[in-house]
Amino acid sequence: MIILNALVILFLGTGLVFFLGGAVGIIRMPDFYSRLHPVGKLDTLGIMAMVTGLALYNLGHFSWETLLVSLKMMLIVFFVFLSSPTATHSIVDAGIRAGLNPWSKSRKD
Amino acid sequence: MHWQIDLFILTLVIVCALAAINVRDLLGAAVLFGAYSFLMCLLWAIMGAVDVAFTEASVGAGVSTVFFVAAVFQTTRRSKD
Amino acid sequence: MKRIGLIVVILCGAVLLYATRDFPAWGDPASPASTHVSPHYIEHALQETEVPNLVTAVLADYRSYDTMFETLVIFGAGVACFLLLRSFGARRREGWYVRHIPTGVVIHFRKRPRIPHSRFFERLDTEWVPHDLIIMTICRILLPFIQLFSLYVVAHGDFSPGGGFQGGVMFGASLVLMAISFDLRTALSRVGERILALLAFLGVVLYGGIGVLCMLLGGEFLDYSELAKILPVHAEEARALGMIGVEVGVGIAVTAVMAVIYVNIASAGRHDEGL
Amino acid sequence: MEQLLQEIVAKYNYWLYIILMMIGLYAIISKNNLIKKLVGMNIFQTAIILFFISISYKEQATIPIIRNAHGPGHVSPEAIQATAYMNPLPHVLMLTAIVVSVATFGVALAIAVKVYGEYETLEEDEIRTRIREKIK
Amino acid sequence: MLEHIPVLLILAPLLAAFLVTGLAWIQSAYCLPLALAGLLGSLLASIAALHQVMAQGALSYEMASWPPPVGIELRIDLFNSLVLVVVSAVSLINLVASWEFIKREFEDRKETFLALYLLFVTGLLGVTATADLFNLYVLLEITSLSAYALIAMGPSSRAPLASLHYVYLGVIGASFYLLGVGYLYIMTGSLNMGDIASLLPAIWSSQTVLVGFVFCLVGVWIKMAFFPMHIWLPNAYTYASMTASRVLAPLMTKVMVYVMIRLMLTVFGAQYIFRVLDLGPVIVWLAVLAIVAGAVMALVQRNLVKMLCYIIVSEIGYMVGGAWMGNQAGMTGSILHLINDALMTFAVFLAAGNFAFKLGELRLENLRDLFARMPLSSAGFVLAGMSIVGIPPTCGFFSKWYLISGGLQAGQHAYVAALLLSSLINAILFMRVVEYAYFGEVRTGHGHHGGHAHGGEMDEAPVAMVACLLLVVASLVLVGLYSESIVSGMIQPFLVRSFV
Amino acid sequence: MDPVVSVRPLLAVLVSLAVVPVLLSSGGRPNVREAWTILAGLIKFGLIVSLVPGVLAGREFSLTLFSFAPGADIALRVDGLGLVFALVASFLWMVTSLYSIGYMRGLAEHSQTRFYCFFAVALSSTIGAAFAANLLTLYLFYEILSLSTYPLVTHHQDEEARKSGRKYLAYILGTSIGLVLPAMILSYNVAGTLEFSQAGIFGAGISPAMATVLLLVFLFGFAKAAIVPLHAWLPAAMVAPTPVSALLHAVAVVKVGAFSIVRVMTGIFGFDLLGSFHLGYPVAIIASVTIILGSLIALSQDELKRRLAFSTVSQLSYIVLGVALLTPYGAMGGILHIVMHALGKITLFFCAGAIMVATGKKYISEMAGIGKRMPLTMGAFFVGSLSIIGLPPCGGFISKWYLALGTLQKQSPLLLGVILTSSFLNAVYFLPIVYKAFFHGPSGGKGAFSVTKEPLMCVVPLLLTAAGSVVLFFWPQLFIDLIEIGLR
Amino acid sequence: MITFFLFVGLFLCFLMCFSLYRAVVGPTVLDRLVGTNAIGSKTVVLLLLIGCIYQRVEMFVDIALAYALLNFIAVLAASRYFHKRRGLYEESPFE
Repeated sequence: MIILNALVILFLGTGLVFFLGGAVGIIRMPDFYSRLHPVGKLDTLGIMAMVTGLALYNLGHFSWETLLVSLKMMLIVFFVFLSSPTATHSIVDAGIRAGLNPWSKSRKD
Repeated sequence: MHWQIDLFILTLVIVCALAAINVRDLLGAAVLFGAYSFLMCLLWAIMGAVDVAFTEASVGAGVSTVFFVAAVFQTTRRSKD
Repeated sequence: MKRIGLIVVILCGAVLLYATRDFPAWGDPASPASTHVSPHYIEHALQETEVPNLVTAVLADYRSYDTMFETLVIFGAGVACFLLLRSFGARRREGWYVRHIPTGVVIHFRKRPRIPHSRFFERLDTEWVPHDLIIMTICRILLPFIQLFSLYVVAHGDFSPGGGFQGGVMFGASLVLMAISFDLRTALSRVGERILALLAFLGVVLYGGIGVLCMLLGGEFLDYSELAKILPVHAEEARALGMIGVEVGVGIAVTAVMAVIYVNIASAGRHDEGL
Repeated sequence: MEQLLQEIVAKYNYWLYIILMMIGLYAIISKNNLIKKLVGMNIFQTAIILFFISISYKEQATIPIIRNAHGPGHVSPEAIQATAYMNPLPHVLMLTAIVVSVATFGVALAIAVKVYGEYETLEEDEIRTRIREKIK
Repeated sequence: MLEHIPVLLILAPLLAAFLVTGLAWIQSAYCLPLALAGLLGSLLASIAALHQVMAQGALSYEMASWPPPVGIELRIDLFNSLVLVVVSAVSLINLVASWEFIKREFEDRKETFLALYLLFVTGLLGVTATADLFNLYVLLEITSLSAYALIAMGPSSRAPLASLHYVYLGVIGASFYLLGVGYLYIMTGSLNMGDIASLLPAIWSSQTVLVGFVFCLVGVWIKMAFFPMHIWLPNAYTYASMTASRVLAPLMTKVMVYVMIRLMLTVFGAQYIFRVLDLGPVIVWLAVLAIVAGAVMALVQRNLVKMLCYIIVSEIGYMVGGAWMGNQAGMTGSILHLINDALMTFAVFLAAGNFAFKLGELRLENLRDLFARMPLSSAGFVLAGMSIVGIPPTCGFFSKWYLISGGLQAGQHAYVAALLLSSLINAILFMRVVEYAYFGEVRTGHGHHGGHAHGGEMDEAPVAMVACLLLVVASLVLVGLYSESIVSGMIQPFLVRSFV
Repeated sequence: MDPVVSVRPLLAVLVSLAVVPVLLSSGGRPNVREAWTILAGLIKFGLIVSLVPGVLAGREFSLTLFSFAPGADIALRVDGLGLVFALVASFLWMVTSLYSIGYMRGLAEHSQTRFYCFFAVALSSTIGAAFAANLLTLYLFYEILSLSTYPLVTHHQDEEARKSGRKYLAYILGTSIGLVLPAMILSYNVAGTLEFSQAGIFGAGISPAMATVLLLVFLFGFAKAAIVPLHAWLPAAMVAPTPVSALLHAVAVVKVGAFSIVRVMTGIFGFDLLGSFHLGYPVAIIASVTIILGSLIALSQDELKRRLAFSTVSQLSYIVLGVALLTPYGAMGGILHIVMHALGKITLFFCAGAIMVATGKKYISEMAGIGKRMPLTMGAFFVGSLSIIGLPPCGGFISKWYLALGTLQKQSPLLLGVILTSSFLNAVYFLPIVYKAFFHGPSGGKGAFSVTKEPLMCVVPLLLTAAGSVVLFFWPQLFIDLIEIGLR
Repeated sequence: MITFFLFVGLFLCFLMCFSLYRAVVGPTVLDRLVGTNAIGSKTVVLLLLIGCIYQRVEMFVDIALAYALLNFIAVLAASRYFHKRRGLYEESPFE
């Protein structure tokens, strides 16, 4: 049980770190394209880690029902893995179509 | 029990609401309106109203914002206030 | 206007704050709201309806009459959007745009072109309509999942959060997603306007029909326990079944109406390629 | 002061809903843009929903779905305590209210699209000048 | 089937609305008969309900057979059975009268329009019949939603904007009402009107109840266009399609007045309102303001329909003032005027619709020589106008009698003065129209024998329109002459418990 | 008084209303239309005459049509006073119909069908007002009369007519809605009934101040009686065709106003109450002021119809004055004056109309010498003048005699003086017209009259009424009996 | 463990502030979109966390799943807007 809890805490911690990175990135990055990096990648990863952690925690009182719930959680991860990059892709596409130029060091905003 | 999260989210909701009505771009308002609805959904969930949260989730993420964007698409993004 | 607004708002706020002083504290289990009628729902709903989700039980049984009109509101919104925006007249157009899908080249014709009906060409209304393989593929993968899940939400509404409305909105959202990822015309060619209207009609008629059926069987309007007379179950289960039937009706209607509203707003009623 | 503070803490949900509602109301009344007003309208409605949901909340209670209703070890109907579950009634009411607000929102957007088709703008003052011009 | 009458009268138009949408795609020729059948069914059911109520007291219908505080109850007593009959009759007659309009204005979408119209009527009937505060809200929203769309479909280019303004205020109104219901719920835990009424006396002193009441009231006021909140009404009804404004103008505001009186008498009780709160004088002054302002604004209008709309605003003031007079005569007058005003407004809008059918826009200048062209419609218009002015034996006089009587009994002389002033202004308004319509310059000078040979050939509106108008006008006189039986047979027995 | 339920009063009211659709449908055929009008007039008069023996025998015909509130039904009741008024009005309607044919055809007026229809409606409501059993019914018919005469006043449809119509309605409707209606409701709230009764309805439940206010409000509220500050509509309404002025502004409209005041004073307040609160005298003073002022203004008018109008203003207040004396003779004189003045004044109006038709002249100054061309008309004019002045052998003498007796009974020399002064003024403004008409030649060459023939349809009625005026001097007994029954 | 979840939740809420900052401040609509997207992804996790706090996670997982499925529709719609409507004027909030 303790091991499981420790694992859960580890996962959640990892997820939080990812999210923190994402949050910092979204604040600090200079332009929209670069901000998409933390959102697109780190948040997805964060979701994966945290949901996995919670799924593990849920398995603590093992039964078919909890297993089902944990499976659903993993399904969430799966869908987020599908949808989040798509969303990111479409935003980037939109940025390009809209005529937003990427940031470069030479040009100061 | 978890009034901390509740209060936190409420504050965010208010900020979001203020931003949504003050932003000078209707598409931005639409997007912020989406964020507002996410936060609202969280709020319902925290207060134990799961069905309401579910409704808000499906409506806010699924259709409401999209209607908004579609309407903005058919009209204009410009807003003087 | 700004000043009037501010005055009104401050006045209203002051009145509301004034009234709040008499409220029972937040979350007080002994408040009148928690002790007068609601205990009946909490303590008897499972017994009387065999539905563990109290919200569904109250929504679809104790206050089913409300819910019928809630569906009607949605239905009315669909009808209203159709009535308001739908325009059957053809738009004046400047030339025809056709895209050759494999190359992505858009061809502009002055007069109406004669193009063989094939899946390599696609009619466009504006100069450029995104044709994004990634998005289309992902959506093609996700759509069945969303639809399946929404059916699950409708059906499982008795036991977990969800129900007809939520499921219906999700299904409707899946249609919207289809319209966004391809384009509106494609989506409409799959699920046409007529079908949507028929679905909306079917949904509300299912709800109303169950109610009337109960009435014909000798009970009050929407008294599902009367369904036990024609179903091989006892009265409580009949209530649960009635609720599911009703929820399905709500789901169908909501699905159709959400799609109708989106389609009409996104194309301003012209039903072209839309957003 | 102490008492006031306690009162504020005990009912902060109610206070904050008022703020939210006032934001919405202000937007409806004062904003110049027709769609902005709609946003305000939605905020206004959610504020009321928040109020109702706050009513339904109970300390030490869980979500209004009966635990272990079926299957092995299921709870006996007599054992269900009213205090153990949140009040489901406001949730039901608010489900309806949300539906109503979505429907109204949809219709209002449709009307706004029509208005735009008529005047090519969504700003009230501009529309007013257009109308005046048209009359002249 | 007799015990199902309360629900049948709501279901009839509802099912008709469903079937109309279904049929619209298959065989649109059946839509109108179906809609008419639905409305007729509802009319018959409401007459049956009225009959039953008069014979055996209030009907109660427990929806889904759950007893009232748990489930939803429909309750039909003397008061709302009367309103139900009026609502269903007006909507039926209007549909008959306006079909030509619908055909003209909504060629390819008339079935949809019909469905929305039926939904609107369903909502109104439901609002009137229900005994559950929240259910009332839901039905109110159905009504409003369909009203928004009906208004926005108007032929005028300003219709959508007017409708959108109505949306904003309507939503504020409905939300305020809902908020008030929430405040009552938080204090009592119930939504059933009767149940709340029995729980309230214990907490009369609570500020929350007071504020809840005020918010319910303000919400209803916004919906009924009580004076400072009336800004949506004139534009909305003027630019709406005539079919819509013909049914909206007489019914929407009146049903909201019904809701107000229902809240006052059934939910909160006259005791609370007039003894505990004593808000009466303040609100009567507001009503005075409404009456005067409505009348004065009507005076400056050059558009016939807009003028009528401001008259409605002023009439709302009559009813609110009468209801808040705090005595039986005032309340009787208010209720009687509710019925009468619905009929009067309906008649006058029917006539205006007939004019609009032939003339298009109804600016006062366009009305020249109308009498020669449309003698029957004009005659109907004049009679309806007489009723609004309050000339006996039309019904307007008799409700004014009670209102003034109530005002005098309560010592509200300002109200009486305002009422008389507005009657005079109404007289001026209608006389102005009559002058335009009947007594324009004689174009051909002297030398003509015979009656109405001037100003062109007779060009009357379609038969159905004129027949409906004449029917309603006849009912104005009949209701006026039989108002004693309405008052002593229905209104006073209903009020007898409230004003001891 | 034994009450008898009878539909005859209702029929008498409805006859002229029932003829309206017939008139409408015969719009294109003037002969048919006018035949119907006269037929209806005959039937109406016959019905009313048929009520006379019953009333003289002490019966009271009554009929309740609709009940509204206890004591305020819509009901008809025939008593002496009402019958007197109804007799006069219905008789004169017939005569006027005859006259209208001559007048309207003579001037080729437009919209004649409308004219006849509203005329019939107006007569219905006049009879209704005469037979009203209570104040509510009276008010009902009073209002219908106001509205139905509006189209008659505005008949010419030119700017002046519309203006006059506006003025007419503003005065009449304004006062009836603004003053009578609240006063009536207040009375009902105080007394609980509006049924006319000789003892009054208030009993002890009213304070002197309130009674005073109510009486004044009623007095001015029935603006058709043209009490002085509210008389301006009457001269303005003279733009109407002459038959309208004749019947409505000498008989129906103004007399309904005066009659309503009589009813209120006799039936609502009752002489006892008025006497005990000393309310008769102020009313008499107000009436006196109107009498004198009306006569004085009449003196200065050059247009014949306007002079007649102001004369009417003045004469109407005789009725009020008579009743306000609160003495049997005074009341008798006042009510008798309804009859006498009606016959006299209608003769005068007919004459004015006949002159208008024959010569197109409207102004007195143009009428010098006209008596030689139109001897019959001007002879009738002379008789009418005598009646108004109150000289024998004309009916006016009888009523003024009673009035004078009333003032003596009241021991009020001032009021007697008022009556005498006014009679003198009447003489001053009428007799010169007659004198000039017969004894002056047309002034200058341009005043030559183009038409010499007096239209038959105009002359016959005016001779009839003039003769009636003379007849009433010799046989006034029927009316005196009826009024005595009515006042008992 | 519940307390831990509570704090994790609070921390997530705290992180949400950053995303909200981006959503509120912009400067372009696309930035707002990014911020909203980030809020959405955190919401999914928070929903599950709340479920765990209530110890009824099986009731919340459906909501989270629905969220995960629907979250990107709005984003797709908004970016689709830019595909078809050119122009992207920058504006600063709160003026």
